[in-house]
Amino acid sequence: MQGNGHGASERRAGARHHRVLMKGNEAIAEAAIQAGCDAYFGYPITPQAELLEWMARRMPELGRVFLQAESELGAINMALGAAAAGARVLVSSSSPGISLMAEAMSYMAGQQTPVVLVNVMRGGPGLGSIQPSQGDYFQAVKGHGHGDYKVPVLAPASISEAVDLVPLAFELAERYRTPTMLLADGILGQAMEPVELRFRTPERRPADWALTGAAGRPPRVIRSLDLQPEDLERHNLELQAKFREIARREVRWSGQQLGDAELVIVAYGTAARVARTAIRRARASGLRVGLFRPITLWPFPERELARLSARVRGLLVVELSAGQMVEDVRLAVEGRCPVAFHGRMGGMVPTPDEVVEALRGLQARVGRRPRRAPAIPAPEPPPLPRPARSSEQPAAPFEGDGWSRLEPAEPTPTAAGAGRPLATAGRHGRNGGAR
Amino acid sequence: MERSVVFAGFGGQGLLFAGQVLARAGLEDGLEVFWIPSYGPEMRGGTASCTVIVGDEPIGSPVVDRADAVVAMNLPSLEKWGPRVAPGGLLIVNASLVDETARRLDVDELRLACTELAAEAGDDKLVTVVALGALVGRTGWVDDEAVRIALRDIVGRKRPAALAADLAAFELGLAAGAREPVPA
Amino acid sequence: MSVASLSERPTRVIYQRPELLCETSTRYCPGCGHGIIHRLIAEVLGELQLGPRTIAVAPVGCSVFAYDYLQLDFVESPHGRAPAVATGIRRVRPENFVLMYQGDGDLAAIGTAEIVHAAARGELITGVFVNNGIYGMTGGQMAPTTLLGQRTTSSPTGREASLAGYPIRITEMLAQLPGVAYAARGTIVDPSAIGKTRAMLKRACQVQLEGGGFALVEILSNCPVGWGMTAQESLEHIRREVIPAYPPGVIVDRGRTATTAPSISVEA
Amino acid sequence: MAIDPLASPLPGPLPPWSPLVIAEDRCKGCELCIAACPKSVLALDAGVVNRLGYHPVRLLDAERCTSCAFCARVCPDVVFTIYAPRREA
Repeated sequence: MQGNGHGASERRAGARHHRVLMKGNEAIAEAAIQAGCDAYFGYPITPQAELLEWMARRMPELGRVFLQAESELGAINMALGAAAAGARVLVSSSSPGISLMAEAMSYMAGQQTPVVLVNVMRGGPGLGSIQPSQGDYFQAVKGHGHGDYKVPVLAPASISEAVDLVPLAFELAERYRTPTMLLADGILGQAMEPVELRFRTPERRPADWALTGAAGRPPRVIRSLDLQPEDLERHNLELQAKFREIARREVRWSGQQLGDAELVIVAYGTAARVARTAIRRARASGLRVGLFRPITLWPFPERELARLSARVRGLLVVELSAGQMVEDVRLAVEGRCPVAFHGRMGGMVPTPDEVVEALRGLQARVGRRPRRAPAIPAPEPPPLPRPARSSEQPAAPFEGDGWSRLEPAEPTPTAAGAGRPLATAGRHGRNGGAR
Repeated sequence: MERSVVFAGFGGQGLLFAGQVLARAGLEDGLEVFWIPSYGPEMRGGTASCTVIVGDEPIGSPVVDRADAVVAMNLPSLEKWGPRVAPGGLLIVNASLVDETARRLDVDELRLACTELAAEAGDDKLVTVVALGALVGRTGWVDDEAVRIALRDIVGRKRPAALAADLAAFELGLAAGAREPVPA
Repeated sequence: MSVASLSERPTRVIYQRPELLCETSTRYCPGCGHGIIHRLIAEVLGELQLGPRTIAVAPVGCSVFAYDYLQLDFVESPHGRAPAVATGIRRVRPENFVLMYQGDGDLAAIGTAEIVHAAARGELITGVFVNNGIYGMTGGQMAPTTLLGQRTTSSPTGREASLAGYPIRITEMLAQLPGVAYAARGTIVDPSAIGKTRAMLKRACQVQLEGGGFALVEILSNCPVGWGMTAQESLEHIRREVIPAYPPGVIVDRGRTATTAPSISVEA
Repeated sequence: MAIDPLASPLPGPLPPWSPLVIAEDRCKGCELCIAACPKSVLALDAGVVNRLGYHPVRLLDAERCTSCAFCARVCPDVVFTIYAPRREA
């Protein structure tokens, strides 16, 4: 045994059964299967095709429904029908395909049909590129189709977190009878990372609204049309009350190194990972930087961000876009501190060095002047809103350091078979700068 | 601590495969790993690459702006990735196809006749497995036994007849990586 | 509600409102064929005792309100997507009977992809396709099935092939597909034609029950208001102008298509 | 709700027997039944405006109605309930 001595093989024995290497698209698909997905409908598009392919192989094996539709329009409307009939349904696509699904998303929001939709985002607008992007933030959180509605949007930053968020997406969809989105990007779809084979199957709640045939009960109608404005307004008020309830109960986010942070990067998904590396480099050069990572993009963690903004010098929003989430950040911050932005578009990904540079720019802008008195009180945050069920992870505290809200706040390097210290030099002790 | 390597070359040189073996070995070793291919039409020919990051904590940026190591299996890859090796990093060049050098004094450039070594192992197509061996031999980022386990797992399951040559190619690369003197 | 007026002796009922049809008046215009077609559906489903098993898909258009008139479980579909919605239901509820109701704009314009592929897959769905050659709900615009020369609010001087192309005989097109077990065209022009259409609808339902494949009945219907005619004139127009362009009859009756799609059962 | 012809008759004097019961308030006066009637015994009642605002259809002569139900088959609004002719009953 060279290099790593006895420990590596022991860890190996322990790790082998728990973690497997999975491609993001495939891990999301398998997580959906394990979450009890009854039916999947899709249409090929890069960079999510492996999700469709995984379902094509696995769903029939399990006696469940897989159908490649004639278009994204077909896929999402098949999902609408299957969900209306009480099935747990997954649909996936990438940006241009999601645009085609916008109509049905609006219908399903109005009809209150629970479907989980995965968007593995790619560069736009138009046919754009097939490289990763976060250019669909507006589309996801501000509505896809027409009308007054929101849908929960979950944004994983790693494949293992995506695996955790898939069952949560089904839960939210069914608990609130709403379409729910999982917003990933080309990197998360195409990359492979270790995934713990520890999936979760949400409980089935009785669907006393689902269409099963009007046998022994009055007929049920699932619809969004209401030509009487009074009636439609009433329906809208009910929907809005539901959206407020979701906003109150389902906010999720994660923080890293916020305790002493003067500057904080706000980023989600892949951008948050770039930020993490940038923070490491920035801290090495003396900048005190932390990370605030929304996991739910809607509902957006605006109160938490507002509290944070009252005690830091400035925020830097990093996105794979021209600046979309930054608008929600500015709305939440309400001018309490400067908000800078760095983004790349069209399939380009910001590099950690670019982000460090942007941090330096922000530092120069906010200077050394003392932090003015917070516009809102309480730098010590009141208890954060928690998810509805205790089986779920509580919202992350400020000082949490994990990627996922399901990870411990301070992961210990030796925990769970992960993280032996990495060899910092080559076998001959001369790699990595020894020249 | 994170370490990143880019495998780059022609489609068909087994770049994605070598990256997967490294990632799988890192997993065997209980490390955090991240593997991402260049994806899209190019995967069906032309240039291809994949990036592997191994680390002892959750992997941060999936985009490597400075690679700790680059495996350049053809000239375009050397031209593209040579300048992006981090100072002090490792550059493995497939000398069977590439005569040029990176012309960098601040990296450890290891030139390997991958085709010849692969042929010696029994299959001259296993060029990137040779390079993977050299990478592991040179850096020790993952345990070499973990790589053997990964090869047995991945190759042994899908095409067991090829396993012996893969293991042999890896051993030749491993030895070469450990043996070649590191320039001062 | 009227009560049967009985005299000396009880009398046998020859005709009465089918149970699956609601008592409420429809919002359709006087003389509109949708009312006749709804009634035929209610009669046939009642006769086959399919009411409690049926999940129906309502389209966009005048007949979007079908769920107000038929005592069935209903889901409302986006415009043109009824065949996809019905497919989703079909695949997760094999034990149910799936009925789909579409107009010509819905089926033959905006929803051509969905209908073609549902038919190609041989989905066990029974489709009712109401062809009145016009977009009625939006005010009488030209539809894909509008006849050449026919005036509509968006073809004010009559449909011209050079500008708007030719009417689509989509049922004949669909009948080419091996997944289609049954395709027929009926009309509502007189009691005898209505009787034939009813028989077609019944056959289209039985095809689904037998696992035969996709079944579609096109019904040449009217739009008196949109056409600017009395109800009676509109039927005369169908006889004189529409029927020659869209000949009624059974277009294909394969009984059973080669394959039928697999599906699963979902608890709810 | 279905009509049960065997139900007890309403109290009071019985109306004259008719093979045709017209749900007057459903009628939209489209006249399709009038055109379809082989015996020409149907007509709109211009003296009445029903709940929907139309002149509803009337049976002019119960004796000449043959219960052929053509009116019911063409009616888009399920206005008619048809009983067998008296001699058949």
